[in-house]
Amino acid sequence: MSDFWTKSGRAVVFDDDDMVDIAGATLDFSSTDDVPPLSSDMAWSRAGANGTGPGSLMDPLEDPVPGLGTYEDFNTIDWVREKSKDRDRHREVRVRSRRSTAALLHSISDAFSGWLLMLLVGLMAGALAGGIDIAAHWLTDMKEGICLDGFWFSHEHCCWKSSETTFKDRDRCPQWQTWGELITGTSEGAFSYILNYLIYIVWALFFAFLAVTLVRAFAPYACGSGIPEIKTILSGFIIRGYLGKWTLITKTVTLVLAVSSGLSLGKEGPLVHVACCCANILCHLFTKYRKNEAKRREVLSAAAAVGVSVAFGAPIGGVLFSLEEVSYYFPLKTLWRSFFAALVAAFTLRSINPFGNSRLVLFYVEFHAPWHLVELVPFIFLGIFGGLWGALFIKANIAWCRIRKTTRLGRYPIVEVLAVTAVTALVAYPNSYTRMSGAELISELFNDCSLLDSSQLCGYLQVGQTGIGNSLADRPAGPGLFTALWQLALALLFKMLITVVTFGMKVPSGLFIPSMAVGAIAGRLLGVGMEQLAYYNHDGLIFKGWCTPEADCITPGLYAMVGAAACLGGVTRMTVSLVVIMFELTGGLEYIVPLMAAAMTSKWVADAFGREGIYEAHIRLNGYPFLEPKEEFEHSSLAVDVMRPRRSDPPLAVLTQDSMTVGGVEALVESTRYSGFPVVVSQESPRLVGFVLRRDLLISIDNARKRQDGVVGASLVVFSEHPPAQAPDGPPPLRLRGIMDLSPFTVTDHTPMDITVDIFRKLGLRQCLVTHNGRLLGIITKKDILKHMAQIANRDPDSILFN
Amino acid sequence: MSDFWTKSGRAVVFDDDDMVDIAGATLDFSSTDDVPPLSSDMAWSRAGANGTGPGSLMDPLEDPVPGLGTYEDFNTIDWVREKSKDRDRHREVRVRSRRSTAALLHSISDAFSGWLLMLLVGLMAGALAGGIDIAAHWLTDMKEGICLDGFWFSHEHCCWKSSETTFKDRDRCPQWQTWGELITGTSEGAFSYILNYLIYIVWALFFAFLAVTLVRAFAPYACGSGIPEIKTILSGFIIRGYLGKWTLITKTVTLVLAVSSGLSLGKEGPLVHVACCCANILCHLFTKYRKNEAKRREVLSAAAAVGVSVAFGAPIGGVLFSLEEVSYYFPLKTLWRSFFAALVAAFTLRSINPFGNSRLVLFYVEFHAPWHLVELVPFIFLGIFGGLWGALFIKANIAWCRIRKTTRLGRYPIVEVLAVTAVTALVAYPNSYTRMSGAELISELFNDCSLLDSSQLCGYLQVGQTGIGNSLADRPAGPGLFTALWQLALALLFKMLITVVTFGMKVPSGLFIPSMAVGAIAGRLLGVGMEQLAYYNHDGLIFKGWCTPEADCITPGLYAMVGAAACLGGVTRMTVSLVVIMFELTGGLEYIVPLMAAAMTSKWVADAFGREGIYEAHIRLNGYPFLEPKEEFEHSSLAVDVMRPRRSDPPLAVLTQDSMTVGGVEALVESTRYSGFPVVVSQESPRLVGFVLRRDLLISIDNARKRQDGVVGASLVVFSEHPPAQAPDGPPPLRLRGIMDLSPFTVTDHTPMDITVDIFRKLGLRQCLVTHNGRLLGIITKKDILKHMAQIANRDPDSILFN
Amino acid sequence: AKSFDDVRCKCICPPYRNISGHIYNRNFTQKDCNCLHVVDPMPVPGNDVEAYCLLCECKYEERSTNTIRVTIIIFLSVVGALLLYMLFLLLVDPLIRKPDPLAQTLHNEEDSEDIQPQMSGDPARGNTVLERVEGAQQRWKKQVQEQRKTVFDRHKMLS
Amino acid sequence: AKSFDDVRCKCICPPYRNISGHIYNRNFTQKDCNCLHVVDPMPVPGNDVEAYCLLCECKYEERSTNTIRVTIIIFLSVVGALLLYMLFLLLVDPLIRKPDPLAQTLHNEEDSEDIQPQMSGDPARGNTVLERVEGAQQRWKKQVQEQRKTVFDRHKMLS
Repeated sequence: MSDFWTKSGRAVVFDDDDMVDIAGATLDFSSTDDVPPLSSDMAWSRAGANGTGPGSLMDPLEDPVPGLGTYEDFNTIDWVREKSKDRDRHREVRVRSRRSTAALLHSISDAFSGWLLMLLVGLMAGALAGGIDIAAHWLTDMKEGICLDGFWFSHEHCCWKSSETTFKDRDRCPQWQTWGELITGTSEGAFSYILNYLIYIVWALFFAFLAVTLVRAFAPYACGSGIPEIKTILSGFIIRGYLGKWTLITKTVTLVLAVSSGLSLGKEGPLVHVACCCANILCHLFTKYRKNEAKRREVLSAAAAVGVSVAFGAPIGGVLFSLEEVSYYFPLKTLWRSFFAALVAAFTLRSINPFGNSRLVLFYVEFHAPWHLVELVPFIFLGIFGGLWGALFIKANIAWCRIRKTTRLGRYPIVEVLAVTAVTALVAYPNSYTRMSGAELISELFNDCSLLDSSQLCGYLQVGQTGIGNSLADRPAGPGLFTALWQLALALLFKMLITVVTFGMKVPSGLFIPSMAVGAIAGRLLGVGMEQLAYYNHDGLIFKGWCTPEADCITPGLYAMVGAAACLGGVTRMTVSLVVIMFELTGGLEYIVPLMAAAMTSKWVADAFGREGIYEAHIRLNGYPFLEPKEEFEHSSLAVDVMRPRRSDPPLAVLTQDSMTVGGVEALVESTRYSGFPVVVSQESPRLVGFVLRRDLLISIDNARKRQDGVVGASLVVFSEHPPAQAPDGPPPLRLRGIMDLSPFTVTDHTPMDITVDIFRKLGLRQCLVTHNGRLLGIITKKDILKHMAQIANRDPDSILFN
Repeated sequence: MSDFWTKSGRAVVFDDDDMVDIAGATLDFSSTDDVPPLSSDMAWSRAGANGTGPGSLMDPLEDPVPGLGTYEDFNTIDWVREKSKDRDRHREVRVRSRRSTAALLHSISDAFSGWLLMLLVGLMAGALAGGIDIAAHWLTDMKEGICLDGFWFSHEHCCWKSSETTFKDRDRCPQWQTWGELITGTSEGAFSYILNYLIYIVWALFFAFLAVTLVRAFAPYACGSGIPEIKTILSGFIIRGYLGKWTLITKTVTLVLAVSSGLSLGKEGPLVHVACCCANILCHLFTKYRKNEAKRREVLSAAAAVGVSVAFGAPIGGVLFSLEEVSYYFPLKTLWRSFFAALVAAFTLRSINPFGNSRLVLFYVEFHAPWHLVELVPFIFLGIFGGLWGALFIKANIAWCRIRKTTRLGRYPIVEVLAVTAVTALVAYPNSYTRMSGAELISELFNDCSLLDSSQLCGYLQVGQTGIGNSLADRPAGPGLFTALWQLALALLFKMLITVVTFGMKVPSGLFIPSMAVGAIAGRLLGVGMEQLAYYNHDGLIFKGWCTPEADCITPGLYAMVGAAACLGGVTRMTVSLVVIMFELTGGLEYIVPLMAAAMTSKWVADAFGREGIYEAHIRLNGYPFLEPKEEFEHSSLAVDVMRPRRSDPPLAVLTQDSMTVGGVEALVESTRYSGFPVVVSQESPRLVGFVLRRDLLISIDNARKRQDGVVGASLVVFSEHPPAQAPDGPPPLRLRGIMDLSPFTVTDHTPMDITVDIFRKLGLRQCLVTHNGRLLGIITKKDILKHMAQIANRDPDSILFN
Repeated sequence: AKSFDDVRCKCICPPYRNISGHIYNRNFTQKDCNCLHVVDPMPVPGNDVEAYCLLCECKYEERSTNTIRVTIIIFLSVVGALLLYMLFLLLVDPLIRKPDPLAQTLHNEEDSEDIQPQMSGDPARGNTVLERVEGAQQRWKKQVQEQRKTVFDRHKMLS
Repeated sequence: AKSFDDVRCKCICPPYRNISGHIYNRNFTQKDCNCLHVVDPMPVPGNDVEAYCLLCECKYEERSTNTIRVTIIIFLSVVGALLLYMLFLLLVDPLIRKPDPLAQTLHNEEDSEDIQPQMSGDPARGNTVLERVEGAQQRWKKQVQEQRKTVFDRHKMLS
């Protein structure tokens, strides 16, 4: 069962909440120690969970021992046990609240602590997202030049007040000086260009180096996108420190650096990680959430929604993303709270107003151009492109990550980051569409060409018209547009290639923006193509009737948007949440059908090549113990085929309820590496009594040996309610019924595995015992199931690394 | 366990899919008969479900018997069994698809049948909703007059092309004649008024009479809102005929009649029922869904989303409503499909364009007026009002329904409907705000008073201004507005009272519109009040700074909207879905915060008076077996406290695996009314082997007696794998292992009930066996749990009527 | 494709100075649906036209009279058919079926639930189309009666 | 409350007839932010003003320079602090801690995982604030090393 990580079975538990504060010597240091303090909460909760009921909350004989009911690092929690603990706690609070006013107040504050926590998470995540936006903007522009009005202004903010911008060069103003201009004094000439080019590369390398060094020095867990790990954590896995404050600080800072270095990565995925870190840290303020892993995961689910909410300015989309993609256990209460937190975060971000235009996202657009039913054909083509690209990207990226993981390449993470950055900067600078940041590129591509725009992408020929208002007819492409198209095609190629090697490097890196950029470029290219086709074939078969010369019949920006959705869908396999996010980005219900057509096609096409999205693929690559809730288990095996021990194995290691000595138990525990042991009536009659966790057993015996008089190796260990009659001169028995789980889950040997898998998923079990006609046969753990599933899929079952 | 409904244990199964068609003699009549046909699907699915695996799909000895695996009316399905059946079916289709091309095509069509079904549901429900909208509009206006251009035009459509409308009386045109006008020739004068009044009442009574008679004659199940029953059905209950085609036809027709009669009811709830009927009927076209109760419920979940989508023109809101309010089991696949179906339905409805303005709902609004943070105070007041009203309404309505249920009033449903209609019509006609339909009233109240409006509610005094555009400053109220306010206040009072007695009458009746109307009136009153306060106190403390004389600082329409959300929230306790529905109705993210503040306050206030919404209250009133998924079970009882037999009861009726005769089994079955029996090793060693359903047992024995030679009363009934050695001259044993569930769910006696309830809810169990140290102790059914919960809440446990 | 009755361009012009509000309703195409085209006898002098037109709101709307007519006719025929069938069941049916023993049992099956299946099962097994329809109708009638008893008489459900 | 730097009214006027496009950026209040006020040397004659202004788009925008400045300064100081601390840990810390036997074990705890707890548990139990901080820092360093080994060396996670 647990053959990899139980090695450190008795090691120190490094909690991720070392609340170190010099001024706060009163702070609760002890909770981070190896022996957690004895809290009265835990006392009764253990007792309650074992079914003695609130009437006898404290059994004097079963003095609860600290450390019971906690988990080791890289282990999976038992949802049932945690939820039951929380219900016991809640019950106790309620019972106490009838006794005194203080307890009543406590119970009220307890009830509202969830909402307060959500409020705090929303505020903190929103503020951090705003800060990241501002800093990343500034630092990105830093690569090109500096503002003379104040070094803290980004290019856009530098020229914000300038009245010297012109219609054609609307982002140029005298306050903003490129490095070349500053040094040579002129913005023209090859020398200035080369100087700018060099300084751009140097800054990019410097930022990337800083990012990877800081990650390596302070929080290695801060690298990557974080979504695969968060999915696994939400499904019950424990990775201590993954959501700690060092991770938060490092990820926030290095995210800004990584984005600014011009690498082909986005900040959206890491923002989810950042929001989850905030939630986890804030959880420590509330006992209810600090002490309970299940409750904490509810908060983390909501935090994931918050992350997407601030990343895209889409609160509803964020909640659906959390529901569809990230969360494992998502009760309805969490839905409502997530929504609240997502809104609070969005409003915090709006009040910070990082872009100075009261938009939450750079690439927010407001379209109202209509679309025609015939256009669904190109949209579906975009869907196919997105699906193909998604599938290919996943395969290529996983292959590359596997190389990184297994070959020597993985030994030089810093060199790798620097090399990729150097290539990116070198190639990206000459092409203006790769030089600008991903979000800016998307914003440019989404933009509809109104009369007010002067970008290269809007370089249409004026066909002698005095159009009033924004209703522009389609126009023939001009030379500016042709240049732009060439550049876009090159940018597409470059982005497609470089993203494969970028995602998975040891810096914080999100995938949303690069995927969307690829799709947006492809979509824009197709859109302009369609537009020109329509312009030159007004009377062609398909355009007749809806493309009159005066009417604006094709909107290239819409194609870019659909393409972005398709590629994002192909990579992540999001569906509803994707459509809703895009809907919130555009604010128009009328584009739901094109978006849905593209997202659906993309998902189907991509699924034909491999059913898993990029996050599931990374989860599998890393061998996390994640039981995919979306896929059905379809094989017809039975519980008896999956359970341990197998036919050739030695019999199951069990404890008997009243016939083993302390020495015997210790010998059994030492000689095996299982993380828990079933307790049966006797070896002859293996009828199940309960289940004891290895950790609890060890702690209890250690504790008893230290504290309880007379417990020696020959003492009986008694799990039954009444100890058996014994010789009066023998050592007193060690009663351990208190640590035994009296309600272990059982299935019969004939239970089909599809049902068993369903039980594991729905109830969040860690292990389940298998019986036949009431006799204990074996045990199935989550890892066994994952191994079995890997075997069915012809994968290496040993790729599942964790419990 | 089952003491009420198993009386008809051997009665005919009336399927709700009697596909009677005179022309279609080829249609599948047999499937509606009491002895369903032997389908090969069922054959292997039974075998597979019992764990013999696909290797031995057909055990020749265990010839599957028709009728096995079906359910009786008013019983609860076993989700685990149904889902397992479907997975077996799917596996079989997949295995077969490798063998031939035809089977491959079949497997592909099988995979896409879900999407096709969704498309059909969307189209049908959208079309029906459009028809209902048009017909209800026409029939409502019929009470007042008739169109001379064509009797099929409603008032609005009659005047649609008229160029003789004036700015003040924009809905009057010569083509439309009130009855009084038509008869007396003039629209003025008391006589014409009284004539109109009388004819209005007569029509109202006629429509109401027609509605209640048709319901009584053709489909009594068509009455009410249907949402409580659909919730129960989705949780696994079976009510045959509730979603049949007669119900569909009757509900559609009588819904139009009921709405048109002017009663204080809406069409939104019944539309959900209508959509579910469509889905259920369309399910019969696909084997995958016809044969499997669990799969069918997935489709019904999506159909509920479709219903709300067409009722409010809010696809996302509909999906969230289905997720939050209605559904029990909602896998992610369903989320995506629901969304698709909801969109298809919305687009179908839009293409029908029932209102002629490309809006899906009458009361769609497009606001862009800003709101100020201070306004949250009145919004929260509206939330409190909504919560109070919701709680009061639920209490009053339930009390009234209880009276109807228990006293003599219930014997005169037709008279009751007529009486309420008469009172409604009599009181409603004089007041123009009660005379108009609920949706129109809401539309009028939501409407912002721009310069273009001339309704009474916009009767402000002109304060010499030449405003350009729509930015209207606040203005003092004029006499028209004062009249309107008085009328609104009276209308509020009337609506609040009459809705209590209307909801629950024996006509189709929804609650959304009346609740929203109450809230909208209250909100509008408060909004106008605030507006006037602001007008007369521009420099007052709170208005200073944001209410300059020129600026438009208070929007009464927004208050109406917030009030509507608050009241709807108070009554139904919807949260996220409510906010999203309102958001889609207005299309502006900026009002999410006011709406959420109101909805949250309303829910909290209402929850303080009673935790259940109107639908849960009705479910409880009717004693349906519904295990609320939202509420936590908080009592600390154990499984042993809930299970049957109780201490004083006779021991559990069990079968033994190989020692009972056919006669003994029959005697046991006849003498008890339990719907299933556990099978144990022997009476002395009650270790659990499996579980047999009463229905399956009866059918099998009957069948064996008919077909199998030599099965007599003295034959052994054998559930074990190998029959025991027997005297060679004895009758051959009856082997029934095939009908036994080899993987019954078990919990130990010490399992806390909160965990047990969780298992029941999450896995959708019907019963669960209780063991102690491997020995069978008792059984817990869903009904036992509900009774236990009723007992804890100090309610009568016998109020739970069904299994 | 749109008939004359199915499109309109409606302009609402609010009161302006001393001109009262007015509603203009014309049959223009979407392209021409603007204030300058629709407001034909322009009530203001030339230099005020723009200001006046800024206040007006013009909307192009479509509807389908055919859909409306067909819907209403379908609705009326369904209601009519249901009414006729109801009358048939109430008045004519009992007269025809008097001698049928089945009808008898149908009316007091409260105490004969267990015998019912065997009895009502048989007519449904008929061979001709007519017999099958007959059987289905009988089953349906029984089902509705059952429902009526549950909902209207016993108040077990839906109350 | 808004400083001079924090509001702008920006009008973008596209090319019109023979006038090229122009961007106007003024410091007006929201109320005055319209074409007539902002476009000051009106490039067209009086009767063309309305048509020209219809094409222009004026937006009132706000920002907070203070937020920007504070954010950038915080960001820079955090990066600076982290860099300094990293240098400290890299260069200075090993020099100070040379004699400490604990540092030794920390560097090769690969083979002494089971002894570790007892050893590192003690300094954390110190009484003075300094000792406690010391202990916490030691624990944190060990934790980071563990993470580094998992992520960077063994590639067990996050790859």
